[in-house]
Amino acid sequence: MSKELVTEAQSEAALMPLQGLDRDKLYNMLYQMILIRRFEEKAAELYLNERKIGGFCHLYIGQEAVAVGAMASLRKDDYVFSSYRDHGHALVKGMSGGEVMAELFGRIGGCAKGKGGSMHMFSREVNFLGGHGIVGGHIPLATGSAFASKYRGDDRVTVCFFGEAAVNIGAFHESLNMASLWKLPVVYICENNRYGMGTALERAASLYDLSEKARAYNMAHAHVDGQDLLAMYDVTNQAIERARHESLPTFIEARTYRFVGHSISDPAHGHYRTKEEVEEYKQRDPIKTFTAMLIEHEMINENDVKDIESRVRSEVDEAVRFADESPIPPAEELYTDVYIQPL
Amino acid sequence: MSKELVTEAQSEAALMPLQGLDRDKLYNMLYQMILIRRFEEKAAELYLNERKIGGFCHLYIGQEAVAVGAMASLRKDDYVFSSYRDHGHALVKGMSGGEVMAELFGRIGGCAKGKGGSMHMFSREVNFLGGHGIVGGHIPLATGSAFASKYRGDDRVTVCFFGEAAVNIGAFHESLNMASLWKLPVVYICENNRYGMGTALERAASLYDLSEKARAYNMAHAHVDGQDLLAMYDVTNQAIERARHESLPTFIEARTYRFVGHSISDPAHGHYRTKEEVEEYKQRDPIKTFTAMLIEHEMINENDVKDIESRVRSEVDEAVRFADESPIPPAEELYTDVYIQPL
Amino acid sequence: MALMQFREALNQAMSEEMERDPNVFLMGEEVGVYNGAYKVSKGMLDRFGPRRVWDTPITELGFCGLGVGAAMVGLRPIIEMMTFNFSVLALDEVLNSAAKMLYMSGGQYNIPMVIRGPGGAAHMLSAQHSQALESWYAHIPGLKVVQPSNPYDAKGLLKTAIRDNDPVIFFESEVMYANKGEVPEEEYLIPIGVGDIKKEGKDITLVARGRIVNVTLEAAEALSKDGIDAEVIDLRTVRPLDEEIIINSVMKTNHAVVVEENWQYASMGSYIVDIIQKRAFDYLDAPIGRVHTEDVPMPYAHNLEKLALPSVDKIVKAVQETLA
Amino acid sequence: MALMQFREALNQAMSEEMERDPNVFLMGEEVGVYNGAYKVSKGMLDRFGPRRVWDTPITELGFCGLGVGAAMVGLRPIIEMMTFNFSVLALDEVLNSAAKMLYMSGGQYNIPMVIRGPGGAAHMLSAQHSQALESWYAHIPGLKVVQPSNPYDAKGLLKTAIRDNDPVIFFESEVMYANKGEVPEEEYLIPIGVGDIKKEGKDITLVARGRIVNVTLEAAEALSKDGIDAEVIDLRTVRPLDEEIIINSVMKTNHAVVVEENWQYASMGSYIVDIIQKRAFDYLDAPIGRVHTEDVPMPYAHNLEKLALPSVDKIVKAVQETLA
Ligand SMILES: Cc1ncc(C[n+]2csc(CCOP(=O)(O)OP(=O)(O)O)c2C)c(N)n1
Ligand SMILES: Cc1ncc(C[n+]2csc(CCOP(=O)(O)OP(=O)(O)O)c2C)c(N)n1
Ligand SMILES: [Mg+2]
Ligand SMILES: [Mg+2]
Repeated sequence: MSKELVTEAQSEAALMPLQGLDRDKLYNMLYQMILIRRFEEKAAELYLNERKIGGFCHLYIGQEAVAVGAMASLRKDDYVFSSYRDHGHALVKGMSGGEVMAELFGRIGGCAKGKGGSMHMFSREVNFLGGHGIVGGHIPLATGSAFASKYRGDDRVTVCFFGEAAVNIGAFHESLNMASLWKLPVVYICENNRYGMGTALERAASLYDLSEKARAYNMAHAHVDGQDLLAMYDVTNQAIERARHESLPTFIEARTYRFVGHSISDPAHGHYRTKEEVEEYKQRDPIKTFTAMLIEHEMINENDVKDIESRVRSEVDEAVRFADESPIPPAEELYTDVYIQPL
Repeated sequence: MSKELVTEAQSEAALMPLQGLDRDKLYNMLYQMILIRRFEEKAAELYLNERKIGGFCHLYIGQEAVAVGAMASLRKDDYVFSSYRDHGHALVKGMSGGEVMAELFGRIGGCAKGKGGSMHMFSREVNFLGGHGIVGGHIPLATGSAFASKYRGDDRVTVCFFGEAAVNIGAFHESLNMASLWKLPVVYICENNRYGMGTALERAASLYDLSEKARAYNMAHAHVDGQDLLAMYDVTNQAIERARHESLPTFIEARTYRFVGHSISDPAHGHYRTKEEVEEYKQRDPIKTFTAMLIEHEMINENDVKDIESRVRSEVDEAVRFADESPIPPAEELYTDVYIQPL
Repeated sequence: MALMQFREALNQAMSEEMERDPNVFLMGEEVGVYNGAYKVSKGMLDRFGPRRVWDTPITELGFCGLGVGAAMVGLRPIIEMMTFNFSVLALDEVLNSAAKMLYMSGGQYNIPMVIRGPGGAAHMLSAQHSQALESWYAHIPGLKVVQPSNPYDAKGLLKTAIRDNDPVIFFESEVMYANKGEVPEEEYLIPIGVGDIKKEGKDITLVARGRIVNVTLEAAEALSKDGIDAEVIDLRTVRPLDEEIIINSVMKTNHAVVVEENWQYASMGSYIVDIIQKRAFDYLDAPIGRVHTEDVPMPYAHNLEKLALPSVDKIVKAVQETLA
Repeated sequence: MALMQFREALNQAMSEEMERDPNVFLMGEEVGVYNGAYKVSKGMLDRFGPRRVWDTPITELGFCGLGVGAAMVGLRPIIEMMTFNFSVLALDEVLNSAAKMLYMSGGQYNIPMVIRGPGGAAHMLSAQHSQALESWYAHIPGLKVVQPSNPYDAKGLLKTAIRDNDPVIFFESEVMYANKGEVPEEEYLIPIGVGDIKKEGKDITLVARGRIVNVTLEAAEALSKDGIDAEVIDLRTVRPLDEEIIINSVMKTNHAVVVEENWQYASMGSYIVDIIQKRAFDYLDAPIGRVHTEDVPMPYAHNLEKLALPSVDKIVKAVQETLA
């Protein structure tokens, strides 16, 4: 009936150290994780201290390995969808820090000309299809781009990220049924960070092993340690291959944790989770773990890490500079982009 | 993890002939099935030939054993919800043929004063909570009455009937999760008659053993031959007990078949199913099978059957007479019942 | 010219556009094997095959959202709602995805998609199956909303809608599907956003759309017997509203009645009244009249249903009051 | 009198009614452990326990429908929508179950239920999180729709809504939750369906509701410096509309501007215009003006967002045009 996805332990690649990935790839993955971390830290600072960013702003701190691992074998022409917690996915898909930061600032140089904001990053250039604010609302959309790939007979894959709380909503259910029924090339990645705002998974879902949900749709599935970059890479890579070559969907539950509050304005801990719990999870910081592993395998050394940090720092600084220099949208922009063929 | 409901083969009652039910009960069950059958046949006749009934009218012919078996151990104060295919459930829950027929006629003597029609039978008197026309729309409602029982600490049970096509819709998913999470005393009965209009189950659902869907919510479940009245009774009875005494939900897939078209105006067979298939299923007519079984066990004889038929005939005639004599709703009724506290 | 049913005109429009553009496909409940709940897509599965004509599970939110996603990457879905009553389940994807995608993405992702199906009452379908919901859709910037009244308009408008690069909501009517009308053999398109005067007149302007145009034309006929010469405007498009055609007419007739099968509060009809009083205030000799569905859920009983809906009598009465 | 925040007034209203009637309970996302996304229900879980205060999964359709079902059998749910943007997912249960149940059942099952939460824009929340959807709800017969503008009104109206035996949709506003106002110690109720004159005036009638009342009062203040004496009507209730209070005022002032944070097409504001022109046609000296949100999805950028929303400037300008 329902097929378990081959898991990392059994896969050939897994038997090789570091999934058989070369140094450049590994180095780049670390770079991407650190880029996300520092970008988000900067966003928080600019939001809280300088009020250059407004609205709801949901950070990806703590979950970096999920996006980086999942997208490592994606092509530029593959499609990616995310929720409102989308900065990390946008950067990894290939969007520049500048266009993302300028969007946060609400500037014309932002990827959406300042009209979308934190929750709605988009780039047609690199096929990042957003940035969506209604919980679960983008899951049917991702099913749709996968449908288009099947319809056209191209071999593009769609990857769709969402939180564990989205699993309870109708759109998830309806989408997974269609994807399995029609064999669509899509990888659903549920980022189970254990909480939807202040609600713990077990207070909202009647089943905790979320990957098991896929059985109800006869869909391949796996759960994976989302703090382990290479495991994340491996499992997703298999799912992507399955989608690309067999046109079959997969549901992956990535177990992760957000180190910060739900949005920038929310506290990191409170009634719903303790400070101790957060601290404990921080021990398994995906960046620290991966850095240590690469050093241990002598792929990089301390200097490389410093290098990365300084390259990241200039990239983030450059993003901020670009955003700062970008003008606010002119008033006419209010009325453009409502229709592509103006009325 | 997910618990299989004790099935009929293992239950003690099942080891007894006829589930240990006494003659009165069995006789009455047969009576109810025949009542539904004749009532529906009459409705079809009045719709097609006399045009006394209008709108969409969905008959329950072929599925009688599901409603009769499922409700046999329900109490009057238990709650029942149905879809638009609701005449049978309404009658079995205790509504009179007259008030149902008058409703079909759009008369003031109808259960809803002629305002609801075929798809919207209601009776506060016997706790029949409708008759709902949006596929899946009543599943959250039933979850709500079960919630109320839990909230109040009474021991009422809610039974909710819906078609197999409703299993794919979001409302189903969201409801089952809440019912399991909050341990609500509700029995969901999916009447799998293999088609939603002209769409076969396997063309709409990625999993065919629908009872397995319940695993995704960690809910007790069973599938049962819905053409076998006593099996239906047994499985549902266990679920009802579980709900009443342990405040736990159950999902039951009842495999059944409609002998007629989706609604009165639709053909019984066509592109989507063959005449032969329909004829084959008619061989396992639940009324014929159950009659034969009761005769074989010497619970009734041919004369009893004739008796039932003639009692049913007069009950149906009486219903038609009542409906015929009931006036159309006065024009003022247009504006009543919009608000209970008129504006 | 061929005489054909409304449903055939729609079928032709879809089929021609599917021949023309391989990115166009049809998806909805029962559109394929069953040939459509109302036979609008009859024969299309046979003609175009299962790659172009998709039967769906009953998951309006899901398949409507799927359509939006497919449109983001360049397909041109025609999503059939078996009836618009069920479209409410999908409204989030229309409001929050289809209508906003272009704006939220700063102009990057447009949604070339049509959502079509019947709206409004048929015969005794009762409260949940008789709703005319154009006003809700018309409320939303980013959408276009079209509502034809006859086979000719239906075909020309649907073809335009399918070629439109923005999301279009297309309202048909169960009770019009069998209506017949002349449709030319040669290809034609009717622009979105442009109304049509279905009957010229000088005494009063009647504004209507969809099925109600035909009721209004009947009323105009009845009024002409009393010597009242009504002009009947068929809006054809609900959003964007063709204000000019209305205002020009009212400047001539100095009177108006707006007719629609919607509830009265916050409806499209009330918006049309607003536009008229704003732009033609000095031309109005009397308050603008309205005829609409009564402010109640639709009752089942035939006599009550008739009372609930706009009718020739109600229109005639409203006109008489306006002209009194 | 105590000075308290809008959110505290709501909290008091709910708490008092929950003390009074054991059938009242609160359900929604984050209303319990998290104390409410906007802290409206702060302390209520502690006070009433988990039997009366329910945190839900993110399943708006499901828990809203659950509320309707519970109401059918006599409970009195207060369903919190974290924001009304998400209520669109639950609209089917509101439109097709809550609003129609009494009618479809021929008067047997009423739905004593309140659905409440914030609507409208806050600060830079962008297109999907800034929607003012009262017009959609107001369209539906069978619902009552309430929208208070200050803590005093909010408490009195919410208590009435909870005791009402029909479904009530109750619109709050994120940006008003911290607003402070006087609230009496003793119990009071404010009737649904009755508007309130927030400022008397003789030159023009300004009709508003909810947060926009405060913007309108500011505008009236500004206008008074130019010697224009505006009357400001706070509708308090959107449906049923208090027509009398509007008409009486317009008969006095002969001018009106309707202000709302809704898109212009098919909105409640257009309906109010319709009612005024219908009932006070001969009293009007000029077309009725409207101020509304621009016909665009809400942009994120602060400067654009400000341009999209009704503002003091826009109201002043509309008044000046109307009086010109
Ligand atoms: C339909 C809907 N309901 C409620 C919200 C408000 N909301 C935003 S994020 C969120 C929690 C989502 O949690 P999860 O899916 O686990 O994602 P995470 O934030 O943990 O990444 C909620 C309730 C929303 N955006 N959409
Ligand atoms: C949300 C929704 N979509 C579509 C319809 C139209 N419709 C009515 S019944 C039906 C088929 C339902 O099939 P199933 O659930 O299997 O029940 P059955 O009719 O077989 O008893 C459809 C598509 C509807 N009523 N509601
Ligand atoms: Mg989460
Ligand atoms: Mg079925």
